[in-house]
Amino acid sequence: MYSEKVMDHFTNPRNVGEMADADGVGTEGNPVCGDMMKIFIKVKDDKITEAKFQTFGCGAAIAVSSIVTEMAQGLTLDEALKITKASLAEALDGLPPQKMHCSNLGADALRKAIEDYKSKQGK
Amino acid sequence: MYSEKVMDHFTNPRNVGEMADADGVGTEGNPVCGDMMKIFIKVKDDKITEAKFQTFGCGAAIAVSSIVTEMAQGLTLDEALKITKASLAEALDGLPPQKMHCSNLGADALRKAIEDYKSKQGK
Amino acid sequence: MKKIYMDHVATNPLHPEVLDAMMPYFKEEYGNPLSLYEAGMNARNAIENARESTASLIHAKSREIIFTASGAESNNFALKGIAYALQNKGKHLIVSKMEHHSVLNTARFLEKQGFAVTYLPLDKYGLVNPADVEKAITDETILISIIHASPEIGTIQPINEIGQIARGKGILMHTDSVSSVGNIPVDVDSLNVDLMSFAAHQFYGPKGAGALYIKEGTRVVPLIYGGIQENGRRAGTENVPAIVGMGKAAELATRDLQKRIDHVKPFRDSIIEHALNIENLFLTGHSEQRLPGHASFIVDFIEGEAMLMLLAGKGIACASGSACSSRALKASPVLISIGIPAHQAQGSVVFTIGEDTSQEDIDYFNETFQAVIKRLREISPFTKGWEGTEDSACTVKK
Amino acid sequence: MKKIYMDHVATNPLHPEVLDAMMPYFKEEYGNPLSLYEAGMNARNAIENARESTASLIHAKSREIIFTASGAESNNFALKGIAYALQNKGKHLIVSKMEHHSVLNTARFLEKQGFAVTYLPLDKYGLVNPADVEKAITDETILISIIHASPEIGTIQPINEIGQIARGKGILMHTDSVSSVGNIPVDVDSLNVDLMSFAAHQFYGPKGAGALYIKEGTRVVPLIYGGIQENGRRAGTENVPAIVGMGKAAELATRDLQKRIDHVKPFRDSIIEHALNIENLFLTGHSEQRLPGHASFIVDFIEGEAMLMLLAGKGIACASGSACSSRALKASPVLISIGIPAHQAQGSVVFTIGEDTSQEDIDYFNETFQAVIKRLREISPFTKGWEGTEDSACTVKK
Ligand SMILES: Cc1ncc(COP(=O)(O)O)c(C=O)c1O
Ligand SMILES: Cc1ncc(COP(=O)(O)O)c(C=O)c1O
Repeated sequence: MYSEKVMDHFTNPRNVGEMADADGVGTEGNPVCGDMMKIFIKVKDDKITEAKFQTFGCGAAIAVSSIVTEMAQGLTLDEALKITKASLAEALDGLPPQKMHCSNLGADALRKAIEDYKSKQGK
Repeated sequence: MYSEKVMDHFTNPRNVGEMADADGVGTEGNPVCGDMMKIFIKVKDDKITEAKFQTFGCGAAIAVSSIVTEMAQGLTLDEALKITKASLAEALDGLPPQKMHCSNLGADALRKAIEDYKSKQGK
Repeated sequence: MKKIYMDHVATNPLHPEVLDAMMPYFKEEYGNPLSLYEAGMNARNAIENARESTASLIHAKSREIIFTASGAESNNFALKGIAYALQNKGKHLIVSKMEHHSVLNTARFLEKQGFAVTYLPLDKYGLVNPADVEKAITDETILISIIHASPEIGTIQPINEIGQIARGKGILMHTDSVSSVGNIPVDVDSLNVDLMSFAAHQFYGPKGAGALYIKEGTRVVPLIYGGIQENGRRAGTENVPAIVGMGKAAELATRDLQKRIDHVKPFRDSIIEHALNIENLFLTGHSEQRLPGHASFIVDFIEGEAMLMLLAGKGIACASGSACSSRALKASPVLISIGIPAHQAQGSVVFTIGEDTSQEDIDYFNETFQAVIKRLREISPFTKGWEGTEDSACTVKK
Repeated sequence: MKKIYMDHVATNPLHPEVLDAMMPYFKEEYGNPLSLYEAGMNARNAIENARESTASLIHAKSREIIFTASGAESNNFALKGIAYALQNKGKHLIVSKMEHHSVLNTARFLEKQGFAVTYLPLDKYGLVNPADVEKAITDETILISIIHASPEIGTIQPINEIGQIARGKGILMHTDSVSSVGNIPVDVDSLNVDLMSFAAHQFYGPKGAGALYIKEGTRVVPLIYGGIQENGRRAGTENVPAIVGMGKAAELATRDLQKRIDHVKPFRDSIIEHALNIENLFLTGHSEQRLPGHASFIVDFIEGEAMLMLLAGKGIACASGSACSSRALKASPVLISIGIPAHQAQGSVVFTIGEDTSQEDIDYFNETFQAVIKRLREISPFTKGWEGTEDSACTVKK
């Protein structure tokens, strides 16, 4: 059902955990619906230097969280905002159709984390 | 489905054929219904000395015809009239339920042959 | 004793390659195809491969194939599924008098639920006249269901023409192709049908596996509700080995179809030619438009079940449409519908051959059939005519 | 890698003796059971022997058993068969909120056809209250259908009590015993039921074989119309190997039932005992009135499909009632009906064991389950409570 890449990111998720001193935090989803994703970022010079996540959700949700944090690191905020559901699915070598939309909250959570950072900066 | 006895009488029917000089002939059934039986008897001193048959019908009908002619030979007319569907089925070690009534015309055909003989005798 | 199976239209032996393909799914691969673990996923892939092969056999798309457990289920599903889906559009169905019981009795059930059904007549060869179909159509008509080929008399209907009429009027068309798929080339598009029933055991696949072709975009109400198997259209834990077997059988049938036809057709012709030399015997059904492995006759003055039994005693397995050979004790309605009087219908006998049939079998059969007829005619009170036969309706004596 | 199958409630491996019993019917004995020749008659005898064994397993008479192709078919047959047979008497049915989709969705279909259906509530253990059944009965009620045991939470319903109420009021009672027959003692008489569905693949028999028990004298309208197979109540060329397999599986289940229960029950208890040592985890269903091989839990703060996938990675096959693990993307309605909030229902996980399960398997499982929970909780944003969880209804995002 899942690609090897999904299985890899699900069984060995990168960047797991809380970030006490995050510059931005974004939460998307709701456990009532089966998935909730929390993304923490550190930002320096408009670039994401570090990203971590905590996720409640299915295998796809965890893999998406893992890859979005991996992809975000090193990007400028503007570049990071261009990450989409589609680009995450592509980076994972595809997601099953029913997972495409319901567990693929990574881009939204990242966007919220960036917005959180920006609002804290008063930008 | 059929007992060995039925199969024996069906595959090796006794007393097959027309009897040109019969003392009595009885016909029962209708090819429209799938079975027609014609029984010929010779009678001497109120006893059936010979019985033959011609039958259009299924395996059961042919076996019943065969056994009824065999059983009738040597009986008095009164004894022969006591042959019933049940006694024929019993003599054949049983008949399948659906054949019990629809292809078991032997007793009726024999009765008609006896009646024919009697009416010819003016009795 | 020699054993010659000549009842291929009823059911068929399993092809050894089909059984081989099924075996792993009886053993290692027992997981639930809906599940997320490995054994389940293997089963699911196997089902989808089988769907692909099954679709190919009738030139359909694989998502147009719903697996069922039998031809009868497919027929019930098609008729009820369309009737309930379209009951607000209209409540009239058209079928023919050649339909299998699984269509006829479903039609009768629907009549009890308030639907109207027209039963189209047959000509003496068993053919439905497309003009009759056209005339029967009303504003209320939602489905036309005509059998593709008769298992009793072998006649193949002009489904493409009838389908064209249906399509022209925007009416859905179903065909019961249980006795044709795997035996003659079948293409859902050139037949112009929206639904088609067929069954694996008719082409050396397993019993317990059937399919309904449903043209993309056609809405049907499920017959068997439940889980989301078969895309929510037919519930029940999938019979994985049977489905895999159907797929394999379809693959073999696609590959070997012409070879199989070329194998049985000359044998069928030999049977017919030899039989027609016998007096007071005639072919039932159409002489050209018929299944390639199908020979069916009326033998006057003797009865079908007796023929069956004597032939069985000689190792030959076959069928009959006589009243006594049916458990319902009624002569085949198809024989009556093509105008054969009831007393003659009693002499019905049907021989259907397959890829296992040999020239030697046919030679033995031709000889034996003649001998059996001779023997039963010696016992029969009729020899030259049906003298004394009342032409009355016969009610079954109980 | 170790492979431990813990999804026995979904489907089961075929018992090798069952496969052995089936094999001849794939090979030599392919004849049509309705036919008069030898191969057909052997098949017919085999079917009747299987009917006898299948009847014995539930203490029924063999003529009360109709073979079908699945549990889902049996459920559809029971509900529609009684509804159409008794529609002139009344148009009200009673079911519970624990029913399998094959009952629930059939009930919904019948609602569209003008029937009324009452869906009885469950208590927190999943039990139906017989007093609720009594209250729901009206003059129009024609059928009560309550599942025997839940495949999701293992709870066994008080069918005998409910059956007694039904009988007292002269109302027919059906039970879906698909997950109980072969796993616990089942006796149609002491359960006071008139109809009962069950399936062979639940007790090491083949997929593609189910049965409906219909108490003598009960009139049902067929679901699959056609020929006179199954006494005219279920048409289609019989799936002889599957039926033979069901008979053999029933024979083994009758013989081994107590042994099987004694085998799985201590394992189940060990799973439950070990699991309950884990924090924020609780058992779903009843602790006593439950299937002997069934352990089901809610694990807080993590999601079911993720558990399934990680366990599958460790060779353990199991199930979940979470939204993400179902293709419908909805949390199990049964979990919701027993009062579990939707976010907790996401942490559902179900383990069902069988005669192939060993002590070693259980030890490995207990360890692995704990490790998997620990791992997923490390990833979860929740640790001590459901802070921030909106208690809103969740619509599937498309
Ligand atoms: C309680 C219950 N009813 C019905 C069914 C459907 O049975 P089947 O999958 O054989 O159609 C199942 C599925 O296993 C079940 O657990
Ligand atoms: C034309 C036709 N339709 C339907 C059926 C029923 O198919 P099954 O026996 O697979 O249910 C048959 C039986 O072989 C058939 O010949």
